[in-house]
Amino acid sequence: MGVKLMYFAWVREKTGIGEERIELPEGVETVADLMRWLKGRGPEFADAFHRSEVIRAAIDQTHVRHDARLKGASEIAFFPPVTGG
Amino acid sequence: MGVKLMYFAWVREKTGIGEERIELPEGVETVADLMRWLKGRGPEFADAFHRSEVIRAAIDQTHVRHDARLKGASEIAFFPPVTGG
Amino acid sequence: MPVRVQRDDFNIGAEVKALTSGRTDIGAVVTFTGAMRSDNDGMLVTSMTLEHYPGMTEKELERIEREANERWPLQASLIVHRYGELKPGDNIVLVVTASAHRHAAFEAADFLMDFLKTRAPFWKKEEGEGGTGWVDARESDDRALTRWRRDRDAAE
Amino acid sequence: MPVRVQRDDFNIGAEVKALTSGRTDIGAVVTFTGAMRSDNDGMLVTSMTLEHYPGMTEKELERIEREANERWPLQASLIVHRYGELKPGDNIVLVVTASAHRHAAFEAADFLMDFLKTRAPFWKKEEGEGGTGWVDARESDDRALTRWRRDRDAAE
Repeated sequence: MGVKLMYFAWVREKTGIGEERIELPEGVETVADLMRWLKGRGPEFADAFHRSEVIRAAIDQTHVRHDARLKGASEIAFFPPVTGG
Repeated sequence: MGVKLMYFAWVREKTGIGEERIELPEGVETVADLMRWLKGRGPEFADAFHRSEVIRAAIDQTHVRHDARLKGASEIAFFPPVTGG
Repeated sequence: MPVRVQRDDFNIGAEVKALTSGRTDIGAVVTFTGAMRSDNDGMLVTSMTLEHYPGMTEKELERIEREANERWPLQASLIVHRYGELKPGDNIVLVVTASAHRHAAFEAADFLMDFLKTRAPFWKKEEGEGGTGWVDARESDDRALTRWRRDRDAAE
Repeated sequence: MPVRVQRDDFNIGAEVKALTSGRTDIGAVVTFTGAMRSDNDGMLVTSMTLEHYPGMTEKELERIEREANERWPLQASLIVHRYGELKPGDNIVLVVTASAHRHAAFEAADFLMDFLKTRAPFWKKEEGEGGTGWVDARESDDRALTRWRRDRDAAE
């Protein structure tokens, strides 16, 4: 069944997609692992995740750090620092 | 022409009057002097100014301390600590 | 930067609209509304009469508002205070501050309320379970003022 | 303690009325309204689009509101945040806090805004003189959070 990935704001614009469903590849255990893997998927993803240190992540709609483990996740989101309010 | 004296809240209720016009007696130079003099005007005023240390004063609609001088005043007001808002 | 002292109620939405309508330089609006509670230290209060010192009240509110405008870059501000007889749930006071940024608006509104509470010549008389009597000033209101001392600001 | 995420504008007066109407236990109501300014660091902004993360936005706002209610004795609170296209002068966000006393209402509203700014998943894209682009997060918003650290509260 895999996981749902979501992209927002300029991460979405650069990847060119808002959401997709993937199977987590072998060895991808943390948010940082996943961003490294996404970077290798083509020029759009390479550009989107180029400065991956500024990108924020959420697992199942809760903010997490880059060292958070993906096990059990059903929805993983990537986005820039928030600017609401 | 003298000065206008005004009383508010429980000071007004105790003196029994809201405002009056008087001539400042000889030797009454500060707010504290005036309160001492008012105390001697009868039982109502003695009661109103009994705890004169808690009473606040204003000269010409500006808060003043008890050692403020009355010279040039045209309106002197006495009232309890304020409780608005 | 108006102040108003009135018997009638006020409408928060209408007041904010009047201050901000058509303006695109305001990023933050803070309102404070003080209302009458039916409870005073566990005693039921059924009505309240607010007395004030006409003339001085307006002057003092204007002074406080001027001071807030000197301390913070406000695009607009407003103080409305009621007097006369009030019932539990009734509005008592409205303070509105508008600024480009939120911290100025928050701090200025907080400041206006602290100073209004200790300087504007209003007195509350309550009627209820505990009888009828003038409300005592709160020491905590005097203490709140020390938060705004200039020397403290400078030290921070 | 509701939160709402909506395209439509809100009415401050109506929201406050809905929260406080018929209640006599509320002594203080603070509202914060954030609005769109036409100026961003000296550049004219003509429109803005607010994107958000449906689902997570509501969850995050509820978490922030729950935390405010744990820290301060609030009688009521509300967060309304808009998304979609906005023009200068348009409302963006409304926060309302109601308490028996004023300091709780002020602090809780200030807290809600600080946390909302750094945690609620909204992103602003501006269009104007400077072209079209995503608004950068402000470091000052992150710094503002340190005001609410629990250990600091304990030390005071």
